[in-house]
Amino acid sequence: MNDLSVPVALTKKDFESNQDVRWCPGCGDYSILAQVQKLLPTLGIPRENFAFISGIGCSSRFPYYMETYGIHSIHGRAPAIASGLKLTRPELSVWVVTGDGDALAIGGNHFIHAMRRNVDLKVILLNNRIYGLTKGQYSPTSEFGKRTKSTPLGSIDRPFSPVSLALGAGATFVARTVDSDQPHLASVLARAAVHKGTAFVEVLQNCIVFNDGAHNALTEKATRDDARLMLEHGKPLVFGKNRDQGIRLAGMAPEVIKLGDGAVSEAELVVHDEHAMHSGLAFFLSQFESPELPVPLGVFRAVRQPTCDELNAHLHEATREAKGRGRLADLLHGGDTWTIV
Amino acid sequence: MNDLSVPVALTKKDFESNQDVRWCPGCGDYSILAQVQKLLPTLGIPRENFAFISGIGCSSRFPYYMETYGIHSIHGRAPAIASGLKLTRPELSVWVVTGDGDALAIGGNHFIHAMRRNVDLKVILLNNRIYGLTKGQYSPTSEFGKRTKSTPLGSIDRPFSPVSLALGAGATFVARTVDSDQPHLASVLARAAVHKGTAFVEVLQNCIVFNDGAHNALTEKATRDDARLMLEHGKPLVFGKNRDQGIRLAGMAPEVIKLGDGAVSEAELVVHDEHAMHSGLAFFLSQFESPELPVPLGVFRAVRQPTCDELNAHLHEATREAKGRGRLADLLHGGDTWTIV
Amino acid sequence: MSELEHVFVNERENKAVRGDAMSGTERLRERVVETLDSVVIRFVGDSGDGMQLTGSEFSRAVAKAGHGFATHPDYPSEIRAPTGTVFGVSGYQIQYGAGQVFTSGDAPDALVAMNPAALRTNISDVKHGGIVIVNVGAFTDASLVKAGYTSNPLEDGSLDGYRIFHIDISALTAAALRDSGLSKKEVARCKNYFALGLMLCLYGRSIEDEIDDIHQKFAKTPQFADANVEALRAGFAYADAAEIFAASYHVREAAAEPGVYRSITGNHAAALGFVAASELSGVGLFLGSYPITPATDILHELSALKHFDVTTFQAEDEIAGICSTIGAAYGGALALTTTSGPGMALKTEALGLAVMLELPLVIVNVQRGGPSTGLPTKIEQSDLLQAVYGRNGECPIPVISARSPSDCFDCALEAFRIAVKYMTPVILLTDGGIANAAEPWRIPDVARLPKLEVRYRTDAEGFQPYARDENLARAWVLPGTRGMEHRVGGLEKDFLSGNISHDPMNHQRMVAVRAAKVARTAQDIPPTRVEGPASGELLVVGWGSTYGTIAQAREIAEADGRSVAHVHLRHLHPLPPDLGEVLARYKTVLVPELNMGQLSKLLREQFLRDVVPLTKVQGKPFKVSEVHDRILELS
Amino acid sequence: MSELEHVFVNERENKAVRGDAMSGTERLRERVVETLDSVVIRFVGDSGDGMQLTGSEFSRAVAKAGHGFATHPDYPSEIRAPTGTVFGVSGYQIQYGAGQVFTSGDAPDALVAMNPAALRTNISDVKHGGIVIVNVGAFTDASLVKAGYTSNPLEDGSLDGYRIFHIDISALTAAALRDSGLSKKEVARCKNYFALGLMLCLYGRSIEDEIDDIHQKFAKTPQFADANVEALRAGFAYADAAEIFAASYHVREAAAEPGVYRSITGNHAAALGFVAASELSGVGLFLGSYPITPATDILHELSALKHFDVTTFQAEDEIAGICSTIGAAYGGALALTTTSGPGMALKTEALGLAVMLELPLVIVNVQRGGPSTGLPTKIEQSDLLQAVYGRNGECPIPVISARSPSDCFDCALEAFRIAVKYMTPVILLTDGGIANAAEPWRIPDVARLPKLEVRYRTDAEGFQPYARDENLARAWVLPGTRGMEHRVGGLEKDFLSGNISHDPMNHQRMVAVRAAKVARTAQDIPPTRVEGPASGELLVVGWGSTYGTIAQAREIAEADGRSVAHVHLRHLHPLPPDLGEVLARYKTVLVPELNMGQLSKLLREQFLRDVVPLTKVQGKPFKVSEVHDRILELS
Ligand SMILES: Cc1ncc(C[n+]2csc(CCOP(=O)(O)OP(=O)(O)O)c2C)c(N)n1
Ligand SMILES: Cc1ncc(C[n+]2csc(CCOP(=O)(O)OP(=O)(O)O)c2C)c(N)n1
Ligand code: SF4
Ligand code: SF4
Ligand SMILES: [Mg+2]
Ligand SMILES: [Mg+2]
Repeated sequence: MNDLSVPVALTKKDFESNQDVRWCPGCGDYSILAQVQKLLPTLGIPRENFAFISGIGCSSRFPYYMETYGIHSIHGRAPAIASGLKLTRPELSVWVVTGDGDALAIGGNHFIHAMRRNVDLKVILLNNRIYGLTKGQYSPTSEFGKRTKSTPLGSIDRPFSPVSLALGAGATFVARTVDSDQPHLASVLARAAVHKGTAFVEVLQNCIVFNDGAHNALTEKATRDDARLMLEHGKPLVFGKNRDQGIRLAGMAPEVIKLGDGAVSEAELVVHDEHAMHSGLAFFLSQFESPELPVPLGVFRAVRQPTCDELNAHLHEATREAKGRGRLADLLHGGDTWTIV
Repeated sequence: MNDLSVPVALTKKDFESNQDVRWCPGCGDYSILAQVQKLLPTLGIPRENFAFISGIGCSSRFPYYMETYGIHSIHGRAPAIASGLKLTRPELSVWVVTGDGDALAIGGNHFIHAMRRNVDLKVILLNNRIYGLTKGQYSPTSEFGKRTKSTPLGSIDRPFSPVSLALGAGATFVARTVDSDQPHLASVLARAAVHKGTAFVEVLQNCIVFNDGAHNALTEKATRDDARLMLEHGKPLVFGKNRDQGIRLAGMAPEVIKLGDGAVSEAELVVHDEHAMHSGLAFFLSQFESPELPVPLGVFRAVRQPTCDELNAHLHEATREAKGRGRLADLLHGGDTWTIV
Repeated sequence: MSELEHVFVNERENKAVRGDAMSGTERLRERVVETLDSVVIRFVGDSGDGMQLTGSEFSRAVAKAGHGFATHPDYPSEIRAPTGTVFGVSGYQIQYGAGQVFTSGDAPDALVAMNPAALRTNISDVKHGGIVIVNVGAFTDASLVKAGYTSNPLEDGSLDGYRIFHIDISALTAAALRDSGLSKKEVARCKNYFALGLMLCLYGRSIEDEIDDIHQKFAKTPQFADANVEALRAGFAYADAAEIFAASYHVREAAAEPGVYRSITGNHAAALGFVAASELSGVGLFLGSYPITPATDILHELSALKHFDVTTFQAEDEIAGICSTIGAAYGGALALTTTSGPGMALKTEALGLAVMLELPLVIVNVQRGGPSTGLPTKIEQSDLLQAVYGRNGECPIPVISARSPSDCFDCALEAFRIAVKYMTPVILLTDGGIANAAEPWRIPDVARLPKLEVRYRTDAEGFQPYARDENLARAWVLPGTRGMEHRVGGLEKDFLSGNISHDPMNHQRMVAVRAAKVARTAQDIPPTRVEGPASGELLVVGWGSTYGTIAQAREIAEADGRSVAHVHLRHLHPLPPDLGEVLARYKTVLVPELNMGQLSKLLREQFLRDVVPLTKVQGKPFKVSEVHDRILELS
Repeated sequence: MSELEHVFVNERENKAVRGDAMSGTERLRERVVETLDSVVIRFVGDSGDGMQLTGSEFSRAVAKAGHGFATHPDYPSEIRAPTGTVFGVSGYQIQYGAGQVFTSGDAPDALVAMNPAALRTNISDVKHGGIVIVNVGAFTDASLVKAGYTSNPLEDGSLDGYRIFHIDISALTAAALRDSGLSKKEVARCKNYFALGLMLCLYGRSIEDEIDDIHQKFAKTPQFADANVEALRAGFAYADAAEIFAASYHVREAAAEPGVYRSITGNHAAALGFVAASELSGVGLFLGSYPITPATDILHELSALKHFDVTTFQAEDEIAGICSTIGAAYGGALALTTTSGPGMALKTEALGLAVMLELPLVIVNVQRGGPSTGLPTKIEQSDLLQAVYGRNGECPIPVISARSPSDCFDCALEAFRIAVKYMTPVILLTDGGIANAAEPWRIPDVARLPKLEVRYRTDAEGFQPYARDENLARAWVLPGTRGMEHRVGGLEKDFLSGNISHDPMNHQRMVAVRAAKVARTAQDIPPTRVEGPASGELLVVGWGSTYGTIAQAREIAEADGRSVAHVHLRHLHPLPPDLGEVLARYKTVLVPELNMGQLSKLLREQFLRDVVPLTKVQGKPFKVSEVHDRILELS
């Protein structure tokens, strides 16, 4: 047996389980797995203190590939399971890996309530805008009009913006990134990892089989600089190949303006503020949709608020301080009693 | 038998069923019922074309008191049932009456998906910030720290803003009103009634038994003018007893400023726009919470977008035009066939 | 003049002396005292009349005198129905007597009716010749109409056959409190204490204890304390002095087992049992639950116990309730979820997951009237087959049930014992009857409670997540334990490693071993206890809250010389190993259930043995007479 | 030299002539043609190898020749497992023959294995002495390792006992397409057509039809069409010319009933059945569903039919799936929801509501391996007790099941017939086996289909929402009908008005009438059809997809002179009224099920009759031999 008392420096390999990875070759999930496996050893947390909880879907196979504790649970319920685990064991680092169907179709309720409660969970949503595992039905993030197996004539549902929904539910940390931009993905995951509270990351992920190229505009060299807006805290909203476009407010609506030529100055642009307590700005950004507006990537919001698990622990402490540690015999004898001799 | 071919001018009485109303005396639900019963006869819709669908809760008893078609269904599922009904019978006027527990706890998922899909439903949420029917547990809209039967030591959950959640889910019509302000209630309900698409109205409602006075600041003469912000389309955000305060943008955050004295002009204030396609403004407003900011009442957002039922009907028509009305025999003989003689 | 008419006259005459009676202190020592073995009293009134309080205070008083008792509260599903309506009537029935009292009684010996609606909806239950005390002050024309009376029952002779006492409790209370300084409305609220005082006197109990209690209860509002005490005294004094009462009653006392007692409801007992499980095992309790009648009180009780190692999580729905519980179980907690029928339906998918994960979990279903929303505040036992069979796939789960309010304590411990020992979810069935009904409970000595041993595996050597011990249980490993990182999930898994396996024979083996494990829990079931003869004519087999009724019916029949035995099952799945053999010893097997015959189905299927079902789905418990009648027919 | 060794030698020698064989046009007319009654062929390869296509195209070819057939596709739950792994193997088995073919066959007479993983996972199923055609081009060292082979099975003698044919399909296809201009990868994708051509030749079928079909299928990409045709031809020519094949095979044809046929899977047939119900009744079909394997194809099929009166609603979850369906039923649609096990679990609360509302609704559960997520792509019949009992409260629902792919069409109609006639939800059970398996289906004449009469009540006179007709069904009233505005709900309701009622006797009456209504559906069940002797030694009782297996096993046993009969149940709840009497006519009752004995439990309970269960939970159908063996033991 190993001597378990000595802490070991961990590497990516330590987080790779012995299970064959069973995603389709070329699936965007691989790179996300790799980034997470790279990130964890850097967090200073013993490996045994990680738990990965997922639902059902291609994305939800994630825990099997992580050499950590984990549950591949049932469809949509991972946030609820993770909440119970985290409340029971606040010292664990609990991650939820989910898909657009798992989190936003069947799991929508648990998703919004996790955001609301601010349980200290890291929620990574692999958004391929399709149901992968069931072989290609449209999902709540599929584009309007999309033709899929279950909408051969085009879908008539308007998609959710997962970021908007999370903000509407009161999320304290919300970010978006893409599978193929590894450095960005890594940095956003790292930010989520250190956030105290529910940290929600939407990863735009390519399903090569059923929805190939769904995020191409954002990932292809030719188009991406005009199609995406890289959020930086404290910086004005500037984008474009030559960083020559910006976002200005017209009333409360966004307006794309050309920069340079001295016509408009950067000072007129909206400045990003991750830490704004009022989530109006974050939501404003979350409504940007291509092609009219560039799609923001990065951290929309990151504010520190007491987490559900902290508050729960605090409530226990405070009550014990006030009442003393409960004693079973006293409890059983509580209320009115009488004695028969 | 009556001659049913002649349309009759309807009155409030026509919408009162013969069932005893079984809410607690003094419950805020009464006034909402009365306003709805007053409104319906003015809409020019035959009585038999109304259907009221509810879940479970005090609020969900609503359909029993309406002399219309209706279902008192199961907890949280009314939006799903109503969606199925409306898609089947687009000519009906379908209303959902729900509570903060029914819509936002167990029914959260159906709620957000109804908003997303924009089915032509009127969704009236009677928000008393408590579970009434089960006798007083905290709900997803109960204040942080609230002591209830299930949180005797104070709740540690942060509440939803139903308006924010609806907007986050993509609602096209969102409004808020209070049970005790009958004219305002009436006008907001009337607006919802004529909106095509999912119309969501949060009615702040007093539960006299388990959460009495929860909305007092907004309803009591002494405090209400400073505590609430009456939204008017195209008008600047002004409030206060003497209409001497306004809301200005500081970055993207709201700032309360004193008006008058010529110091600040109304021109600097944020102007309300119900019809803004970008829902940033509406969301910004939905985040206002007392006591820091006045609570907005009125219509946050009202934009016309194709409804799910319209699109569904359109899809059917278009397909029939393209392919001709389907014939069963053809369908059965579709695909590869062979004949044995 | 018949005896009844005599009473009427007395009463009418008595109206004149009301005012006096109030101040009367001299006791009618010459009044007859009837001695009874037991008595059934029902308090009924408007929801706002405080009848639940009156009833439970009365219970407390008789309990402290050493009586056995059983209660049945019956309140409307409306929160606060409009006053005076029949659907707003709230009732509380108690039976107390010498020695063990099994049920709250078939029919009241005495009814206290605070208004016309209460009288109308309850009078037909009262025993022929029973006492009916009516608050005539509430019998206004308007309230009679509201109650649906077309003529005044106090005057139209429709109450002939009962011993009616007309007492203007409203006015008498008002008179007593005329100097209290309270508003009219506040005064009106005190009339339940008047009624309580009256009944305590009539049934030979003192009011000193109750006065102390009032002072405690209303410590923060002394003016209400004083008023209620005043009302209580006035009621007592009235009964003591009034000539209308020809007799007062003494119910025999019988020495119960020595010990410290308290009155307890099923939900409360369950909550205490779960805390006990936590304290005895040294493992934190986690409750993930969504409120639902009649289960919510367990959540209420536990949420106040944050000075214990008890975490409560009010989830967004029942699915999140059980799922958070699964997460907690994975984390090493004693994990619990509580619900009732419709909520149970929602939990079934997650129950399947719990079976696959083989984690310990307790699911309490406080059954109510079904199907669907059904009769939410009423008693029924119709979720048994759902508990045993209601999941997709071959998905066995042990099912146990509690027979009485205090038995909920023992069953809570038993449920966790099975769950932890066999690493399995366990379903505990109670019902709306015992959940809210109270009975005296001898508080157990903590030191004598059964130990609950929880062992987490910490040795990583040779660890296989699904390797099993001699009970076929896999090991419980806490996340955070170094060297045993592993994944579990809802897909079929390898027999040892727990990794996903689609292997055909492995699936067959896993289905078999899950079934064998649940079957093996039967090894701990003690030999079936038979009350009555060990063989003979008739065996009555029951489960759950019908225990008291069947036991009493059997005792009566046996006293009449009938050969009838009774087996009451705690373990419903698997059934006790010796049950088939027990059944075989009787000619006829009668199975009373508050459903359409669900246990009957299980017995027929398992033992290929015909049984006689006795079923009832009326939102009410069996009457002793209903079971007794059937026993007589069959024995 | 043994016969097998002879084959090996032939094969090894043959390697040299590969290049030539490609161009060979002269036929080996002297080859032996063996004539068979039926044959079982299995195609196996990597998920990306197109084996499902190869298999279904082969089926089509034999179907058109008038053969009866049955198929069994078996694919991994992974979408696209890494190439070459054992868990990425996809297979398709067909049995075809003269006359009706009941099952896809126990063991293949011939296996086509496209890579080592496919060979490894399938070889043990092949009949002793069976044909095994191996694509040796895929047997690289790396792929052998990936498949978990430690030595090359083609060389280590482990395949002795089979007739092995080494053919480098990869290389032969590449050679054939060397001028196609396609990339290597694209060329590789054509090798399934090579295999198809080869097998068509070997089994005496022409390829003309297939060529037409390829041109149609790939109309948009003519270069692929050409390449596939080329590969097909090459495969055919190879088989035609190669000396390795000592024989080719002729499977006897038998005239089936005259008519127009198509090949159909269970999911497809169900979808057509539901559309037929809609067209026959003139009422729109509404499907509210959430995707889940293996039920999703019904949604896929129906969502393309917007030119019919068919609305599909992909709901946010299964609960919304059934709830939208309830709304649609209330609105007057033929309302349908489709799912599989875990989704069924989620629907149970809403099913209770549907029972209370007494609205017509059809719920399809395409069963899969359980419990929990279980084995999602595998066959099982373990949701029967859930269907019958799995709800809170007394909540009866008729349950029927389909016995074969094409029977799903008839059952779809039958389900709606019951639903509409009795105003009740109806559960239709199929399973992952028949859902995806194909068989020939004689397309029914629309004019001869049973009428489905839907009557909405329009007469307001004397209307009572819960008044019942002679079948105990209440009236179906469309919202929008003047004068009958009314409310329904999940609380117990008054026997006539449907208003909320807490009345005890009313509840008893409503529970009874709901049960009586479901029981009454049995009045339409035709007399139980017995295949085989009307009484005697052994009766086999089955339900669902085991039909073909049991029927064939029985026929074989009967041909051997055994006294054995077969009853296959469509109606599972209630059971046929005459079933008890039928069971009584046989000494032994055998009940084969793909679960742990669920129908056995129902029969034991209902008829107090011992039965012999034959159970299997391996994610696979019974083999005919498994049932046959048991029949022999018992008859
Ligand atoms: C209760 C239940 N309903 C439905 C399913 C079928 N199902 C499995 S995964 C899935 C959707 C997955 O979509 P997503 O979450 O986007 O994951 P992806 O495969 O795209 O990564 C569905 C519908 C299920 N397993 N369980
Ligand atoms: C499946 C299910 N779970 C729980 C309940 C119990 N229940 C009924 S109403 C309710 C909450 C109602 O709260 P809300 O929607 O706010 O309505 P209110 O009574 O406050 O108007 C709950 C938890 C139920 N009936 N069904
Ligand atoms: S189906 Fe799509 S999401 Fe799933 S593994 Fe394949 S590529 Fe990835
Ligand atoms: S409990 Fe509250 S919400 Fe319910 S009826 Fe009474 S006052 Fe209204
Ligand atoms: Mg997806
Ligand atoms: Mg509420």
